[in-house]
Amino acid sequence: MRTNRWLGVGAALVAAAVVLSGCSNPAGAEDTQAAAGEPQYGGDLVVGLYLEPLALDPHRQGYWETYRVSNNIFEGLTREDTTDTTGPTEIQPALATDWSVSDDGTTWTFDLRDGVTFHDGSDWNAEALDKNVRRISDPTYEFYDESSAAKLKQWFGTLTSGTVVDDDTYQFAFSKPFLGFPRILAQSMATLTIGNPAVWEQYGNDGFADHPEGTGPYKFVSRTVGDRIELEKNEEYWGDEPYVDTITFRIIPNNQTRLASLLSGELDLISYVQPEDVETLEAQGFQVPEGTGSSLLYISYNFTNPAFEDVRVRQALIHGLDRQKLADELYNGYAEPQYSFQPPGNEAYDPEVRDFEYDPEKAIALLEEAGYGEGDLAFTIVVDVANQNTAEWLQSQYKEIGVDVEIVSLDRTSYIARAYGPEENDGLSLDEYGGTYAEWLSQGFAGLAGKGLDPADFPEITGAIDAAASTADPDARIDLWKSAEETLRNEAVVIPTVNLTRYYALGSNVEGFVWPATNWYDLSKVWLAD
Amino acid sequence: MALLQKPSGEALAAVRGPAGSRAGGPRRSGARRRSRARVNAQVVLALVIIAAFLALALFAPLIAPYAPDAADAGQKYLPFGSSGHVFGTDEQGRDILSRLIWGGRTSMVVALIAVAASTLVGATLALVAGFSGDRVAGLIMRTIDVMFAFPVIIAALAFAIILGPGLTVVVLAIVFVATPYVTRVVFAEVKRHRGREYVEAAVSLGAGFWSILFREVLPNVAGQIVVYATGLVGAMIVFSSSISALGIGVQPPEADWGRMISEGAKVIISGNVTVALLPGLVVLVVALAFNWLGDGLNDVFDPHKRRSRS
Amino acid sequence: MGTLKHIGWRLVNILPVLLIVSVLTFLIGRLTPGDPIQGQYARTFSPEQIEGIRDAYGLNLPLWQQYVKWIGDLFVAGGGRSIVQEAPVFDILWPNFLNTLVLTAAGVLICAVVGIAIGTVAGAHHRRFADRFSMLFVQVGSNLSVYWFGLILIWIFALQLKWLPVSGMQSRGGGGFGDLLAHLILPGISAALISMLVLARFVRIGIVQEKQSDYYKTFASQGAGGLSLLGKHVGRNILPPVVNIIGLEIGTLITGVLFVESVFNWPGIGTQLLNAVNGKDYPLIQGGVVLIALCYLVVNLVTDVAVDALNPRLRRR
Amino acid sequence: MTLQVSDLVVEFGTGDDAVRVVDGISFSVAAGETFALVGESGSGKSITAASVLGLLPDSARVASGSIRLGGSELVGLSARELRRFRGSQVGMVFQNPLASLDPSFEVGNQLREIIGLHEPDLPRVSREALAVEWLGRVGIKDAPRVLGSYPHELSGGMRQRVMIAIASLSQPALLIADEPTTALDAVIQKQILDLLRNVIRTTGSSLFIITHDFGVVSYVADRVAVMRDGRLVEQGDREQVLAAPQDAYTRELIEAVPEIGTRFALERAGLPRRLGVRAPDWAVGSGSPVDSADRADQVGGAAPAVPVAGAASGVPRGEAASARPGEPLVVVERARKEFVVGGIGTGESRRSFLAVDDVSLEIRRGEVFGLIGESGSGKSTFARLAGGLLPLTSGTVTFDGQPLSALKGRGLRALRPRFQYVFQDATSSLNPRVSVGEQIVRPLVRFGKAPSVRAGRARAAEVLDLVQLPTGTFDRFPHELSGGQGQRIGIARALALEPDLLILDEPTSALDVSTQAAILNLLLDLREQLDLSYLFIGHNLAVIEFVCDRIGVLEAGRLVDVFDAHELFAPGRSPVTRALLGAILPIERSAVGAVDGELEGLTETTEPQPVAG
Repeated sequence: MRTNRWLGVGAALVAAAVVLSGCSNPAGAEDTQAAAGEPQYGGDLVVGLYLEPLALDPHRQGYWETYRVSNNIFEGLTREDTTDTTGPTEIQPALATDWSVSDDGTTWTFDLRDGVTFHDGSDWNAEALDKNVRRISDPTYEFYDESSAAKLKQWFGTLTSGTVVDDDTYQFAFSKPFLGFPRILAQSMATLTIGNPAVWEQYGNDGFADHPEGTGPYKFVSRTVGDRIELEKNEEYWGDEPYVDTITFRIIPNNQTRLASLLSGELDLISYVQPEDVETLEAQGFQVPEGTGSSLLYISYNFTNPAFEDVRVRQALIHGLDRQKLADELYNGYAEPQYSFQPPGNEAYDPEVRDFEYDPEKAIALLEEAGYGEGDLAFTIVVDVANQNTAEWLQSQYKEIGVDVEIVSLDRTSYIARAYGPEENDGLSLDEYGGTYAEWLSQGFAGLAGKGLDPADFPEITGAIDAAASTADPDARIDLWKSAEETLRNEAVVIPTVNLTRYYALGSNVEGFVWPATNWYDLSKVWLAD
Repeated sequence: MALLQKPSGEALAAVRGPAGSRAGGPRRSGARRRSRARVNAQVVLALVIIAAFLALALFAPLIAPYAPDAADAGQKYLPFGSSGHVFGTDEQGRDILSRLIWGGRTSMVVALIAVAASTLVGATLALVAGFSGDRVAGLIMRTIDVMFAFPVIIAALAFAIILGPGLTVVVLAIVFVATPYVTRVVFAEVKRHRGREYVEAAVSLGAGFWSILFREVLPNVAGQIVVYATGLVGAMIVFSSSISALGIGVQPPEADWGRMISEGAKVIISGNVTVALLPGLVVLVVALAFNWLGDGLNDVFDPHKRRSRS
Repeated sequence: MGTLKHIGWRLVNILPVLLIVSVLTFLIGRLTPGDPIQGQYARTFSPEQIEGIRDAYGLNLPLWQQYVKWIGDLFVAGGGRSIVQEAPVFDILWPNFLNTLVLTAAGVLICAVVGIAIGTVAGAHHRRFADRFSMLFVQVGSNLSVYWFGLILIWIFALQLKWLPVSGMQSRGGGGFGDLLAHLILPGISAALISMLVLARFVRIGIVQEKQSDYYKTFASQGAGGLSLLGKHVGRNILPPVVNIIGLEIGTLITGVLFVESVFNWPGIGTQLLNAVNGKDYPLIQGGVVLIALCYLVVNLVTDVAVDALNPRLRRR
Repeated sequence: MTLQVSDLVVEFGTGDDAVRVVDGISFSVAAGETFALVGESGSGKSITAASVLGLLPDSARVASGSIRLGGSELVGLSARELRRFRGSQVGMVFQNPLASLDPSFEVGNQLREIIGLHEPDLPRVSREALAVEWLGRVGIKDAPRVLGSYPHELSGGMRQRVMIAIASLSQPALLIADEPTTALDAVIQKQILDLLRNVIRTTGSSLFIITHDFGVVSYVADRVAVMRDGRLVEQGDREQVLAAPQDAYTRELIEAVPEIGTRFALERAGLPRRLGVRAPDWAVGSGSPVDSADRADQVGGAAPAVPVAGAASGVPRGEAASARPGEPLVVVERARKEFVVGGIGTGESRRSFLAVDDVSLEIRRGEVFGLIGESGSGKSTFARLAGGLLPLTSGTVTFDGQPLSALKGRGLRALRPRFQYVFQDATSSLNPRVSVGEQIVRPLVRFGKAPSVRAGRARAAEVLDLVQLPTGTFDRFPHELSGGQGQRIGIARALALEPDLLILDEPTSALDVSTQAAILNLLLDLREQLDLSYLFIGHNLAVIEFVCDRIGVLEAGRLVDVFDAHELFAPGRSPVTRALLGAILPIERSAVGAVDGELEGLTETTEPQPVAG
């Protein structure tokens, strides 16, 4: 057994936080005149989301917008360091203070944090954790939740047992080595975030989302689907005291309306700023922090279309794409080109790698080689209506290498249905996704399989991914993932495009907001200046 | 969609103006002659506008300074009055003027076909319902109820999903939206004719059901139908902009006024107002022209105004 | 008595329409590609895993079983459970539905007040400048995209003049009735736009016609003034058709309020329905459509009853 | 002078486009007198009346001339200034009592409002009392019920009484009545005229009455003016104008009126039974030197004088006697028709009523069967039942041996050419959007009576000729035709199919008298030429008696009397028949006031008889 190597860092941070909170004066914060830069307590933070969050159930939840809400309510055993804006986020202790893995990489033991209570005051302990684990894995449990289990199967499918060692210690045993586990536990979706078992014992599994309770810095107050979710400060929070008293999440899917609401001061923070609006906002004194989430826009092929069986065709389409120009023109420079399937912020991301650089001559030559003269290769690009502009840009870009592209832009569900059940002449489709965990590569690859890629056709890739996923050697793990990514990259099975460098916008009085290199943020550190 | 105006059955009477005939009013008063001249001027103006836009659409390749899909994203959102792009450029740096010229091809044709189809279907249903027994009329009107009660976007999305996006979907969606309105308006009008003596006379003269509907009643409601249908043209182009915002409809980069409005609306708050304003104005002008044309055509269907023998 | 029987009969008549709407909605949902599970998980999960989740939600049962279950759920289980939101459908829809009613009410009010005002001005000045100007205004208005018009309103009144809020139903930290009203003005106008113009045309024609009627001459011949005549007699006589038009427009508003809700982020049933459609949340779509359809049909029925009640020929019997 | 109109010119439109509808007329109405303005439709008489109070349509205006009321000049006053005169000094009664009250308010409400207009300070209770008083004065006995009623709950006659009360209650110096009885049944018409006479007698008002009916003139007027095409052709005292019209047009109008007994007088004189044809000594003191040329050829030799009511006992000879008995062409047995109307959404409550109640009769081949009754008596419904336009609720209709009531669809349609309709209102029975030629040709082609459209056109030309219309009419649209021309088209369209029976549903009641005369003459001609049978529906007994061989009287859907035309005055007539007879306003060409008693006495002394038929 080895002590988690991040433990030291985490402990240091906790200590720093304690010092910081000691310096501030929570009780008198509202009365004393706070100097600029000095955190203030109180106020209502209003956040504009661009999507309706899904159920506030830790085991059923999906989408980042959901997690941007729910991570204020729920916590996992671990969490990502959301103060880190540059590299891959570090994994910090959350409801577990310490963890270790057996040498064969299959058994994880967690020391649970003491003195933590759920929002209803009941205790957080190994027993509570066990109920969470059983809810998603043990069909004999009274509150076994089939739908949660199905969703969490991705990471917990190899879980063989969960054991209460003592009140503060819990052990997970997997049938295969699973070194990525602590980082997976800090993710948003298909993972084991901790909910209060007392709630499902009282309201049933379906009722949990109406009474979401966890251990997080904010407590659930109310939700009106389609309108807002209101949270209030958890006075009993075990960690640093959050600054704002209440957080209101408003759901404003219309980009223009969300922008206008921020401009008019109805909102303090919005997700998903259109590149077009950055200048408008900055000109009016709004903050549009630079940063990068752990995601990327990528184009994938319809592998059921015979044209893409030829690797030269796939390469040609990458050579034919000027990603720098895409970022500059379409995204007004508020994006950076991507050349790797692992997104920035991923622990296995290597910013130096390059796939097939922009070279239209080469693209034309490759197509020629594959038997496609100018105008011979024609297909449709299928996009979600939100990405229509990118598709249009691609269309004119590919025209330059003699490829005729037709656009089919669809509403979200129809898009998914079409992209993952493509028609014969479909060629490309466009998605955005990513994560900080190296294992994301396997997810991304699984997604490609949904688009008709037969993993059996790419044994090197599947082999490399398997090797990386099941290694028991922590030192080799990241390198294995990197090499898996390289294998995948060389096969040209996907076209990474860009990553947005502006995503959130804030009012001028919003302080303490950090855009970490992951897909959500920590609002407990945000405070409102006068 | 509340996009539809409903000229009442009585609209016609109002257009005709106060008939002083019983009190000995002259057949053709000066006032009417003058308003007739105004109507004519309006119709001519309408025809000129429509013809101009049709000509622009027809000769788009010759007239438009650029190809409608000639994109240069480096030149995007150029403002109105930019050199080389008088009307500015859009999100992809395409010339708005050229796209407006080309856009007429799809927008006007689609709207006309769709409105014609819904008018045909709606008017037929209304005529049949108006002259059928309770059961048939009830069946037709319940069907109309179903269409009315069914949220438009669901229907439009369903068409889009079933058929795949494209022009056909726009046409079908418009037909789905407009048909119940046409039916209701024409039905109300037809009902006014149901008890008329000329219908009874036709029965006594041996006219059959269809003959009464299409040879006797239809000419009497045709003017009304035309007024209503032409009023729909503009509204339906606007409606097509609403559904293209949902990803239904003409696929990019094809130019289409409705799509241009919806794309423009994506950046109104961002400050690129002309991108939305120009197609909006074009649709407005064309719609007004069709409105005026409809009023004029109504006169054509009305022998009171068509002939002026005395 | 006869009237009551008729109302009953009409209520019964609503059922087949609803049934057809429900079957259509159900079939459209199920027979078109895409489903809520795929929508959420296709990017990350393998097809087998997705199939497993579908099983968990009962989406692999035979269609008729799903339909029958849903119809049952409508009556006993709050319309079934939203697959995406994980909550009973009517629990989700009801608050939104009420919000939509609030917006519709505001729209109807604005529609009635402004529409009648424009129509009256035009009708009273038949064929004069005020009439022509109002009617041009009406024609222009009825050819505007509501979506586009709404954004322009926001730009002018909320961002430039800062008179009114942009979106939603309440200001920061909530607000009273006045706050709600402030939030209602712009969406109300947008929602009412087309309907108010329809109404204006109607009122105009009504006034023109009533002014030619014999009773108008009777009162005029007795020295009654234009205004009292217009207000009392003409007003009362065009009331039934006006109520009828307003009723029809309420129906149209309810089924078509989606675009307004989207622009002003009004948390209504249209927004919800669009969400549901985007996520292909079957139970939510079905519940929403049935609710909207029911509402539309009931409004139609109420309108007919109201119009009858306004008819003196029926008052006595 | 109460009203002094001089050189009045009314124009529609302005400038070069202006059309004069009243062209420099002058007349005056003295205090207490009844002045009648007579003219046919389009003559400008109603416009003249409307111009007094400035109630002209928007597009019309007084171009020149003067209208003085009492001492005040009304021309040139603004609407606001005119309002002072409206009601208080001039009351107005309009033609259509069904529409001249606001349908949405109770009668009491409207009366109180109008009283308030004249006496704003009067408290509500007094207004109510005044309203009750005036309803009493116009002969309404149950005033409270009427005050609490909506207009639609009152009969046409009652409504016209209320209108008269409204017009008179401020006791204006002048009461203008614009065709006050045209829309009413004969019986009611007489009551209303009596009432008007009565009212002006008590209020001392002058009465300015607009009418097209010389019977009305004869009954109420002191002085008469005859208007044609915007000009006055003649004016003078009633006796003088009626008895010795100076103008040919006036005479034409008077002679065109069918009167009871005319027919038999003509028959006895051996003259053709046509209107406008008269025995030379008919009009006492007639100074007319020459008949109009087109009529001269019809007028035969001398004819004996015929007393008005004298025919009652006499058995006529001639035509009536020569009427072939004929076998039954149409046999109606126990016909019943129940209508269900209304229901939610229709604006009316759902109810059913019996329009035709157990009627049996037969129409014989070659005869003219007249069916008369007041409005609402079910006569039009009966016509539609008899001609297969409406299904029977029970009973049977047999046409020439074929059970019409049992036939449907194709079978019925095949039989249709044999019985044809002529409707009351030519304008509404002709399709306004189809040229009249087309309307004649379509059925011909449909029934194979014309093998081609070309042949159809030829046949159409024939029938147009038959109804004395130029072939050029073919391409016209109905609105381009006058009422009489329209009715000729209606007849031509029916005749083109060579029917055995024409069902004439009040074919002349919407027409001016001269046109009516022409149409009636045409119908009589056609019957002789084409060997037709007629079912002739009407409400004017004089017309019916003039045209028909046998007469049936309907009341409330029941057939109460059936008799030969010459038996009109026989003792067995039902009270309904007698009431109809009593309501006739003959044109009194000689002494004044003789009219009142004569016929009335007849109706009141005769005993009720059991229902005939």
